[in-house]
Amino acid sequence: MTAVDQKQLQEFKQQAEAWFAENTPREVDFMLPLTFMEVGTDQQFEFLRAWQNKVYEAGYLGAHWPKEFGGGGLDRAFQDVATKAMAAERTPIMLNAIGLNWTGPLLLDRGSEEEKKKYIKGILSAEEIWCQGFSEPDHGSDLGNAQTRAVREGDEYVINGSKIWTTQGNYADYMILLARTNPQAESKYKGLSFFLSPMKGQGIETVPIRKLTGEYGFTQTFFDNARIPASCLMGQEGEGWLIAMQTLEYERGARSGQAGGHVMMSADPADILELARHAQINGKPAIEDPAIREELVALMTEARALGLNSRRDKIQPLAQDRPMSLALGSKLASTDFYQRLNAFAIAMQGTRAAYYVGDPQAHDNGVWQRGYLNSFSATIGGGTSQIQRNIIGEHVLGLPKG
Amino acid sequence: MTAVDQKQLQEFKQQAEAWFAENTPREVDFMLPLTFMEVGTDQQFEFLRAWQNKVYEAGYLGAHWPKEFGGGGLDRAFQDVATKAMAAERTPIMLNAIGLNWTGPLLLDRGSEEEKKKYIKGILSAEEIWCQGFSEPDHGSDLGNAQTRAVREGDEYVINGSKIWTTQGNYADYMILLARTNPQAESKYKGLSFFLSPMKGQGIETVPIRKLTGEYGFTQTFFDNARIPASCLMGQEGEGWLIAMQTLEYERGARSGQAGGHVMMSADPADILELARHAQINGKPAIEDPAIREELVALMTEARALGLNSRRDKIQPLAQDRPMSLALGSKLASTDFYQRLNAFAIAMQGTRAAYYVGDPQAHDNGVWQRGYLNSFSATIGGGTSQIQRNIIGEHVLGLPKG
Amino acid sequence: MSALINAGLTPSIGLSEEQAQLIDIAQNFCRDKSPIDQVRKLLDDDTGFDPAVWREIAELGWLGIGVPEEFGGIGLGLGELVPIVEQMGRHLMALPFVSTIVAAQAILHAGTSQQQQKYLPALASGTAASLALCEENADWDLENISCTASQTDQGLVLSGRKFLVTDAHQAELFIVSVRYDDKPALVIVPRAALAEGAMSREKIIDDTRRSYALDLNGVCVDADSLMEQAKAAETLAYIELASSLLLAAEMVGGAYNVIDYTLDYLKTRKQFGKLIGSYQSLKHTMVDAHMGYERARSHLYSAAYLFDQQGEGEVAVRMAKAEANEAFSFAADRAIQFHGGFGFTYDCDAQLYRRRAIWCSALHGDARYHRRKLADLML
Amino acid sequence: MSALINAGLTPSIGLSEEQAQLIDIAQNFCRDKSPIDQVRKLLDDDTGFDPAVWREIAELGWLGIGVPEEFGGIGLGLGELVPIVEQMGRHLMALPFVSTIVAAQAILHAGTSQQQQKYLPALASGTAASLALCEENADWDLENISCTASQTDQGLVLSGRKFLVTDAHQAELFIVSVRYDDKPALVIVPRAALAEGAMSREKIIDDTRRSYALDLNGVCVDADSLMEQAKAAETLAYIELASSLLLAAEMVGGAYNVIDYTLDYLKTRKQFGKLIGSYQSLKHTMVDAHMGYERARSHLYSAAYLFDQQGEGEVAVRMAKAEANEAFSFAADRAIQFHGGFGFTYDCDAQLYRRRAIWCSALHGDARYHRRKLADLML
Repeated sequence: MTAVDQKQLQEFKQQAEAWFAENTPREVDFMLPLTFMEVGTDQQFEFLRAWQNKVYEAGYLGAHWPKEFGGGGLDRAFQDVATKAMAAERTPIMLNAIGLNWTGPLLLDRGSEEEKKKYIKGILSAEEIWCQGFSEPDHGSDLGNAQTRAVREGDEYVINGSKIWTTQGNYADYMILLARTNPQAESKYKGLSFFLSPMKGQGIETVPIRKLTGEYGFTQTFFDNARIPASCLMGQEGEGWLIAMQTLEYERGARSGQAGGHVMMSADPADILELARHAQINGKPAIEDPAIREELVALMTEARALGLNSRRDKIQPLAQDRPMSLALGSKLASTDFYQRLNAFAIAMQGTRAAYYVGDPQAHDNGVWQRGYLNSFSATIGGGTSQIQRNIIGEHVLGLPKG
Repeated sequence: MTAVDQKQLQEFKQQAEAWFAENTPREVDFMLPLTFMEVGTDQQFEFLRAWQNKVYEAGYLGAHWPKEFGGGGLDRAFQDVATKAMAAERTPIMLNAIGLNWTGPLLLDRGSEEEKKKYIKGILSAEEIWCQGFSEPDHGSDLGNAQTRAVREGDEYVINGSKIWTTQGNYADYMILLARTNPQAESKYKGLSFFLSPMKGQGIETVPIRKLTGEYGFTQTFFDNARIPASCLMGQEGEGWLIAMQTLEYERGARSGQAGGHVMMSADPADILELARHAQINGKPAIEDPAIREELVALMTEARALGLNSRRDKIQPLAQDRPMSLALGSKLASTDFYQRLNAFAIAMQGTRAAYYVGDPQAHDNGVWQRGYLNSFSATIGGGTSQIQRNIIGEHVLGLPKG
Repeated sequence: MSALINAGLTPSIGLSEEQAQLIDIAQNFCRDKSPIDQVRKLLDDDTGFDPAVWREIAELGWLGIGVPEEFGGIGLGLGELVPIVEQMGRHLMALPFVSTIVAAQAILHAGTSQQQQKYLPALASGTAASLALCEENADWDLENISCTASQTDQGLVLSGRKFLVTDAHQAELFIVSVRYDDKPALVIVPRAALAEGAMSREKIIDDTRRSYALDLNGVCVDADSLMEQAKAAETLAYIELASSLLLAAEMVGGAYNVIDYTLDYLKTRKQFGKLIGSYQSLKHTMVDAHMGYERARSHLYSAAYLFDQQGEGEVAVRMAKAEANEAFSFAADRAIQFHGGFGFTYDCDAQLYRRRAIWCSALHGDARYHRRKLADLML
Repeated sequence: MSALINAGLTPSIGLSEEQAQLIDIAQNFCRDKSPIDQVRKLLDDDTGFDPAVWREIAELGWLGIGVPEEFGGIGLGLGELVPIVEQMGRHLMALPFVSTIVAAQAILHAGTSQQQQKYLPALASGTAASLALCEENADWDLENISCTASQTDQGLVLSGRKFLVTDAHQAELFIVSVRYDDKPALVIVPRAALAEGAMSREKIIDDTRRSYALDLNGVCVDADSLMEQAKAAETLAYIELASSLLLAAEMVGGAYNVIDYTLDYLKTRKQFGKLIGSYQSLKHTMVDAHMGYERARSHLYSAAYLFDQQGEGEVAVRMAKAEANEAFSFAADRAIQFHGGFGFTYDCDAQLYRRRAIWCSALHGDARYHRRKLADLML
């Protein structure tokens, strides 16, 4: 790719900003999911599918992905300015999160020509929704121990077992699936294989999981002699662990967010300041309380550090002492921060902290209460905060395994 | 023992209060140790030895211990009111802490008639100072792994090895010593024996340890073919671990403090309030700062809980859900609290936080800075706070061992 | 060595024989009547509690413990109720118990003798009541009132809206705070005086509870429904402390059980081949939660013991509420986390406790609020 | 999924080529010149540093980095010095470096052109200086001054006492804050103007440092020693920010090394048959300390980058100082604890860092102080 034409980029930026300013839906009369893990109703799903499609058609999603598969074929810088424009407008999220952030990058890196042709465009247009099948009910944090079986029979694999925490499982067309093809392999890791598995078919059933918020968004997926074409196998048998780990890597570092758009609305310090201005404590706006002011500043300082950390990670002389530190630390830091931010927001509401989504007395329609409860999906999912600390302790600080 | 004569007790209480009001030394022109672990100079040692002796002679120490061995032969209630009177006057500490709180109770429980006759009076009068030899340099928290050897040769044991954290080791006349008599025992615990070992003799050397405060108070004790009479063995060979554990138990629960007096001066909320009144932050007394007021109250609330916990532990219906919880938790709770209390006190001093003991600008002559540094002796010694949490997690909450 | 920290403070705690007995009785009663599947069944119930259990409680005489004998009660102090509410909290019970108790105490404090004779015997024997105190201002200061009452020819006419009126659907009468002659006042409003549709159920964070907004506009009650206005401010202060004490009891109970519930999981769930309770990151945090619980419980029983004492009682209650808020919140927050993926489901009980902790902290003051009050009392 | 937290904030950070080079150079220099046995040897030394090292630093030109070329310096911003001070902090160096740098900047800000010509070339090339700002009031507000200066026939006569004047024994000149005409003013006091015995060494918590109380009574300097009074308040504000930035750099460096030092211990020390670093209670706490360090370091380099920018610079510096205070204090506190019995000895280096963290927090504001200022700037 040639050097970026700055003038062209500038024009693209202005177009994108104008487009999002004009097209971002306002005044939606139901609660929009703040993250891709909170799509609980058909109404929410259809709305977000249409929105992603619209953004894609306008050229602001997948702008950096290859043209021949449905992308825009532009430099990464173009997608980044579009992504920023979305964030600045606080648009609804991109629905097809697993497809955009996991499956897509994986296919572009190691998929066959055929696979790319088959899947990339549907991911971008949200015509084909993807979900993820790594975790299992009895081995939440221990992916390597996955027990779902895939047995080769002729041109098919027969799948048996169960996956949990399948985001949008009930809507998904495909799943990236980690399954055990060889229970006798020399290590538990080498017995695993990776599939691009269809979700609509006999023997595949999804059961919605009710979240602690009272809402839905995840399913448990049951495979009961489900048959999928052998061509769904990605790479070779036994490479499943490797590919899964590569997939998880797309969450972080320089490669993250390459498809563009945001899949989580995050609390902006501006939101909590706004709450602090209108929430009353002891008859006065919370923001006038000296102790609350101090905590607000501490949270804003921490929020800024999250952004600074990821920028510093790209400045090599400032990131060399402990390689991988900032990248591996970002999940722990941001998920933990978000949990505390929501908890603090609740604590600013006086007696109105007692309300929940749907009550007219709830501040911001209960978004903080629900956000706090939902925040556990991030401190638990994708490796709990406790496991994150093990990883950082061992891989960044070099401490011995327990 | 018969029921306590309340009138007699009341009289004793008044006498004690009057005596301590009159006899408590004021205006000492050197810094008095706040705990028995901070006796760093001969001047401090001699002063405290004389003070303990004076309290004992007046009948306010060991009042509950048997008369035939030098105690007062009174009901425990008498000693308790005397102890309280001392605390209320904030008298200097009792010097012979190991003797009063570990050796003495142990001898009374399982010592021979001869041992009691020989040692108890000297413990109370401070004529014979005791130290403790459990920890070793390479096995700080792992007492069961003690490697100091004791080999029986005729009427003597020959001791070789080294003990660390010997409080007042350079002053002590005797040590309660945990040593290995049988390295081939079926378990490491069964190879240990317990000795009442003289400290003054050939082959025993103490080297002062400089504490992080810059002061002294502990020694490392080296045994180099030291010979002690075989009669120094307490109980039987192989009972060392059992006796040591029994000894450690005297620290807590209903049996604690039976000899009387305090061996640590503890920060009283009154002290930190006084500091908050005269320390300035941003040109105003710290106590006028709303955030500091909140933290002060939180600390006072926590301080009160420490006292309430130990009282509640004696009210059976309020202490039955998780037996041993309050007793086993008290060391962790109080040492951790004391550390935070001192750290907070430092944080109230503005630029004067930068001073240390001996500077005229240091608040309270640097007692908070020194107290903070010294507080680690309690969060590390006698089982670190981390080990305390293991103990409580496993023995109180029933969680599995790691 | 045992440090003599605060030997000089002589903090007070004690337990009456009645309380000691009540602990056992209440423990058995609440465990039997409120197993978790019953709690979950009631989540979708309109009233949120079992009327049969309420009748049994009335028959046990618990509602009359704090009511003088002349009004059909037993005449003990409010502290005696702490063991009961603590056990109710352990088992996530949601009954109009506390609201009825506190309403009775309010009438005892500021009711006319006619009002006392009319209402107290009923409240002591099973008639439920509630308090309508909170307003849109979200203020914990109960004297910050904008609802009003004024005398007219028809009687006392009320206006404004009240919020977070718990168990309003069951209450036969309401203690309502208003401004009257531009000063705080308390009015007894019988259920019958409410217009149709005056009560609307609220969406609250605690799914076990029922709470209502109350529209006072158009409510007209007898002129003698006003409680003694000279005692209104003092009674509002009393209501705050009594409610705080009993909320602290509920939270301390909740903290115990959510810790217990989590310990069970940590002792049976394996990850990476080991029981997860053997990992220090979970074990030590559970110890911290447990220590916080023990601290809060000590303050709770100190507050129960000192409740009736001027000054000392207020200090003790505020400390108990502050500590209970924090202990329960921390324990329940970690309970969700430590249940891992299951903790994120509605099926895991951790969320029920966590939601309740938010509810209990939101009512009558969070830790910061009480510490501020304590600072003024103590510093 | 990567959350786009604060995508809108666009926090700024960057590194100049000079800074990047300085990181490597300073890293090697400080490691070579300040091994721990050298640090410990200097603990008992009167001056607390090696004059040969000071001369080398002068020769490297570091003292002139922030001084304009016309005065013999290089004329870069103060942020360029951050990598140097960070590395000095890692290796517990104690030199009159920061005091000399900040004194020069003060003269650059408010000195008359005569003063600038007289002093800046010297300060850029190895003459040490210090600032005498703190008073008995312990206040971080540098405008709270009770020392005075007044013009007399003999010249400018000073009165009062100053405290925490670092490296006074080495300083050839002092920037002294006083009240003059009842307004804040800055005076340049040459060492020679001090009376005998005017300096007395203080007992401070940081054993690596030297600090002095300064008796100004009887000090009389030339009338033209007064700096431009119109710029005094603004210069005091500048001094606070410049000092805070460099203290933050020192603390971030200290935090890194105390963590590193502790990690070494945790990787080699065994208890109960296992390396203690494998226990989660230590491992996870070290991770928290490390994450705090990373946060503080990001803020530090953001502050270095934004330092000269009006408004933004102040926000960034105050955030950096607040975060560095907390990160360093926490890391060093836990370092003592995790070294167990050895941590309680003077021989363990953890205490050297812990004492320094207290020192650095005590100067120019703790976290709360800076957050208060930030609240006023941001909310």
